[in-house]
Amino acid sequence: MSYQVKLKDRIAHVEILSRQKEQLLVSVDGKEYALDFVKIGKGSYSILYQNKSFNVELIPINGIKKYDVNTFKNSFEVEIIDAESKYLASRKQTQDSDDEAVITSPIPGKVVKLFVEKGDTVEAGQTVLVISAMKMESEFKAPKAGVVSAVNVSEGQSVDSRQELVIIDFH
Amino acid sequence: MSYQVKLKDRIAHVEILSRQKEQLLVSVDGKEYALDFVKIGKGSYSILYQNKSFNVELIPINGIKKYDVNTFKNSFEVEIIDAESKYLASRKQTQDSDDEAVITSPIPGKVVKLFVEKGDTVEAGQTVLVISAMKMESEFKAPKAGVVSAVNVSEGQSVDSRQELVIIDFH
Amino acid sequence: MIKKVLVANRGEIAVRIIRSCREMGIQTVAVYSDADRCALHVLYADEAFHIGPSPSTESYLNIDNILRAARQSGADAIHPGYGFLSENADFSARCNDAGIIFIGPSPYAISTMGDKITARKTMMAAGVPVVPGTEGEIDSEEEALRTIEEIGLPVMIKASAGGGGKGMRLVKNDKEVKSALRAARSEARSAFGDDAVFIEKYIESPHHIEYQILADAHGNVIHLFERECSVQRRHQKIIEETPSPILTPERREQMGEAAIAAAKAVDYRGAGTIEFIVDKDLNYYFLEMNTRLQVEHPITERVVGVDLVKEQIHIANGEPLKLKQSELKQQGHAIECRVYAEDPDNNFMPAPGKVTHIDIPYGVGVRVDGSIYEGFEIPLYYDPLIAKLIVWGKDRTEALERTQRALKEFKITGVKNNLKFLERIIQADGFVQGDYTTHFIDENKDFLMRNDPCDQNCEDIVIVTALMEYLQKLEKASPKEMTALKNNWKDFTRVRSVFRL
Amino acid sequence: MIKKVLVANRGEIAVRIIRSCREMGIQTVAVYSDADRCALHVLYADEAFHIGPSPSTESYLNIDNILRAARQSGADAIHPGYGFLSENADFSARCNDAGIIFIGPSPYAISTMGDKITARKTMMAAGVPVVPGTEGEIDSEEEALRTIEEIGLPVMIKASAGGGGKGMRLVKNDKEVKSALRAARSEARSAFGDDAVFIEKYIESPHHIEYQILADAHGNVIHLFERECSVQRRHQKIIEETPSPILTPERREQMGEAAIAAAKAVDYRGAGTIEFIVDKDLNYYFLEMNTRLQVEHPITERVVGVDLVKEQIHIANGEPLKLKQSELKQQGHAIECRVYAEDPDNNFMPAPGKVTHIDIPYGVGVRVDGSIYEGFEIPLYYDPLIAKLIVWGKDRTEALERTQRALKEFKITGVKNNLKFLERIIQADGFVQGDYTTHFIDENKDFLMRNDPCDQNCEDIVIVTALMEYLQKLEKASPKEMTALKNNWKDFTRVRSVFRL
Repeated sequence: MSYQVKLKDRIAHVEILSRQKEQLLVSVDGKEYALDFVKIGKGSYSILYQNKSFNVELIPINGIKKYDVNTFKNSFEVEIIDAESKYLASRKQTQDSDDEAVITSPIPGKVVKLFVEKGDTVEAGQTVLVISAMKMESEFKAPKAGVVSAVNVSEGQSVDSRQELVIIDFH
Repeated sequence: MSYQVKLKDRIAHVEILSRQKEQLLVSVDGKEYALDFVKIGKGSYSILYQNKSFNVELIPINGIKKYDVNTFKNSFEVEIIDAESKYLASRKQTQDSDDEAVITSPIPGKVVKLFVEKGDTVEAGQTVLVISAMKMESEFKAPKAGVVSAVNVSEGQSVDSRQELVIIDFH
Repeated sequence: MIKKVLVANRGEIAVRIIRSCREMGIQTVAVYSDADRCALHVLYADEAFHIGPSPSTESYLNIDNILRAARQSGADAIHPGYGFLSENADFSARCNDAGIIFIGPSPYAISTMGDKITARKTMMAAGVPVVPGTEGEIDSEEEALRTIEEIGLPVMIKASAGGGGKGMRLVKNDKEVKSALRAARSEARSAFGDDAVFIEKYIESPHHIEYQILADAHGNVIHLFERECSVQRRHQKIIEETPSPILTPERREQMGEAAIAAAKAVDYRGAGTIEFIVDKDLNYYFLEMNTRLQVEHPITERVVGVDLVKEQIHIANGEPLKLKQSELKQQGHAIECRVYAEDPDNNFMPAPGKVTHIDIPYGVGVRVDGSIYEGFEIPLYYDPLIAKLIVWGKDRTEALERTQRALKEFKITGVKNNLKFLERIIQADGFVQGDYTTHFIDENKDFLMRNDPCDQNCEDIVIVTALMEYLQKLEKASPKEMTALKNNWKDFTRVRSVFRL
Repeated sequence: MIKKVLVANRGEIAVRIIRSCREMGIQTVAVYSDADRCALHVLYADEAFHIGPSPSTESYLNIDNILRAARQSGADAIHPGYGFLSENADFSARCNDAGIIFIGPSPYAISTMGDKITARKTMMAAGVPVVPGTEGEIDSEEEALRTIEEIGLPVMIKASAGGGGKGMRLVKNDKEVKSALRAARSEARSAFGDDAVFIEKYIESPHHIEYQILADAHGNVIHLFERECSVQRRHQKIIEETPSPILTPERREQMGEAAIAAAKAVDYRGAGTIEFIVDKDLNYYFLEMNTRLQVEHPITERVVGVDLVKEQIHIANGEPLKLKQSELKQQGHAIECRVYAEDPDNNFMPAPGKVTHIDIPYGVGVRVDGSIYEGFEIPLYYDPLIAKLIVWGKDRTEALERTQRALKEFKITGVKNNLKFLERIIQADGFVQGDYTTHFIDENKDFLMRNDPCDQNCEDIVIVTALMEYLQKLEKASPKEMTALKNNWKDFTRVRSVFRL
């Protein structure tokens, strides 16, 4: 069976050819890899490839399909492309634009200012809310003109990273 | 509801009087404790009692009733006494002696020598098997005379701590 | 003799102070806000007292609550750490009034050094070089113009009560003087409620070099050499080292004497730091004095072989200094890297959150001071400094090589951090050559923001590993979780784009 | 110049060697047995090669497999660490034959020092004091009796090829001589296939003090002072410190010169250790030479300010020593505690198993070298040494206080370990006073086996916490697990007693 995995702009086709205990034979975009592949802890792997030692650590992002991945030298975001992702991607391609924008914060913080209510019309670039964390304030702006269809937070509220804060509808 | 907890030779009677978030009110053998009680990780707790800071770590032993417990200064084995334990204890008291001895190793290791088979008669003090770990060999002996009723391991086999190795029947 | 110390702080410095107290057999009391019930300093201290809600104004800056905790616990001394109340003259005075030893200088020393104009005047009187400029605050625009004519452009207009770059204006040509002066005053008024400003010569390629001093209650003052702190981003230090790669032995000694003179001028007692600005010709000028322990104090501890927190406590006990200036030496080279919970790839946005995994570097020459543990939720209310890596080498080359090694071993997952950014600083030419000013970060932005290359093998292995983890999780997912996954999918049928800053 | 090093070892020393290689920009190759696929040295090295099944005779002692891995990886040098093949003259020779640099001394130096009688003769010829006794091996019982008459009782009869206490007999009175001689020979024959024995004066209250030396290929030999290693249990060192609390400056220098003479006598090259036995009057006698890095080398690194692994590599590269004897100094005091996976409460039985949690001590003056991580399964095939705590203080008092602090912070759960036992050693009167011999552990057994008291509050809190954990687990237990619990109960209806050693 073949899988698709996305790393940065690359979508790799991966096939698992065989697995016997630690010995894993896979092909990535046609290139074969014989790996000595061992899980050594939660989300933590040791891989020997041609006797080179690689340590890979994965932290799941919202579910099981996306991971922050750390190696000795690099950090990546990797996504497994399954039927759902493909469907979404295909829908996205057939449309001219997105239906809506979901404003999220990449970090946890506290909403110190909220400038919109549900139903408000916003301009592109208009500041929608301000989040404060560790004594630094960050403004969040509307990417395009639209109408606020949902406001899920209030001033003074603590929010998680990637939590949906405000949704702006473009239609 | 009242519980019984065993620590060394002491059996303490514990009653949980109330719990509101971190604030835990309990009585141990009649002495009341108002504790600020927080779980900070797997089996790891921070407790403030009269502003004294206690850190307690628990490692379960074979199930959920027995724990190795570490504090800043001490280590204990603690056991929760429930109906099952009480029943066993009462049965034990009404009998003159145990029915059988189960020989276990307190540490993981490798069986380097096995001197008995099922059905063998053994004398008190007779060496039953030898376990080796980290280049040190330990002899395991029969506590009383009896008949070997089960041998669950063979020479060269690796064994876990507390695994039942040999059972000797005294009747 | 101090028997019980309340540490009026949090984070790595609170833990660090408790460590030295414990080594001295002194009992320790932690204080904590709502957000810090599970913080390491609370777990690590002998006792812990709650002092208020999460915002620091209501807890770590709340003098009444802290003094109440001190009384309740029976602490006979308070260590303020750095930040928070450490340079608050009122707090020092309130401790004295309450009969509790404040482990730090007198209110007089704090307030004299806390006001930039007063400090400047005091230093000039003591013969410590200051940046050429006005002696006191500016009374008129004419005076400003006269001063500028004297010292020459460019100049910096600074708020007397200032800090953090507020109320500061750089003037490069004559025409800008008046408008810059007005802007600085108005900004100073709204930021600090005080529009006093003064003018200083602007040093073009400055080094930030500071001196550690110790002063006892018997008039003995010594310096423990310098720390080079020029690697800064927005006035926040990132990497410090000692010895400074640019100082000569003669200049080192001169500046040390100036630092001692500065401390003596305010009858200083305790540990303090004299910050100098140094130009490319090694002219040095007093910048300010930090009347407390510095974040970067461990590199001095390492090369001089001293425990500064213990020295602070001995001094607070009234004991005379045992260290003699003539016996002190810098042994080898030490570097400190500050690990921040921030995202260098996203404009250094702070990144609170839950730490899921930590790999701490060990082994020869490595010290780590930190305040996080696996499962700890870094609160969003406080400073993003979560750990300090202090590395020693027999010389600067070995210290650099070892710092690289240690940074590569250091892994913190769950929260974004600047470990890779630190690694790139250590690799940057200017840093390796020891030839850098406070403009270093800006001047090397391109190099510092670059990611290490990952060849195809490395990428492919990452891809395979993520897939294997996914497949294993898919297999283990319970029916309930599968439903959740499906519902998730339904949510997605309306196309959304998720915007981040 | 060495570019790639294969580390023919495992555990903390393999990781420690890789660290220094990495700092020098040298590529590293790990080797591993079946049991060690997930060991830290494999994860940490650039490359890793499998060299055989778990028993060390089939892997870490398998010269052919190790040389094959060296060839395959293109390593130009092999570092043997300590133990395993590090003092195997044949291995050193085989490396030379294969054109691979052996980071250690020549086969000649290893074999000369490896045989006790040859070493003894060589030392006597070089003027290094040896314990009074026979010059070579004993040929007859008459010779034995004559020797004993010369040096006086008590004496020790030792196997020439001996080690680990085998083939050793203490003789306290005349009547025992003959039978002891026969027993020692027969034991030596069956243990080492060689019944050669010799006789030495028995030192009643000995100190075990060793000297670190470095020798380059150009005839330069220096010593890096002593390590006091008298805290031993069954000939296994537990705690070491430097400087030794009993040496005078004069004796320190004399012994250093003797150590250099010993190394020169075998044309030594690399890092080595001369072990001396020292009596209560500070008479010192050569005991043996360890022709490799020692477990306790980090305390020397700390007080002298040197990285011994790097020095080994420089020497192997043919570079002359940069360190000069006259410039070396002991700065402050360092103590090493060896953390073993063993159960002090159960006759020090070794305790392999899975590490569930580790709290490592950090902060000022603390270094940790280790090989375990959370989730790691300590294999049952190898030495129980899992970590070393190395603590520095400006003097012995501070080093002791800091060691106590660090040991209290140090927690390893999941496997039994000797951390509490180490803490009690540090607290024992004899140790605190620096007045201890190799009999220290035996003489202080009662104190060392004592547990810290736990008052009623402490006990009660432990009880409550265990109960709360139990109740939480009970609540979360799935129906399947509940069935298992019940079945377990059924098993128990037949009364059993579980015997442990």
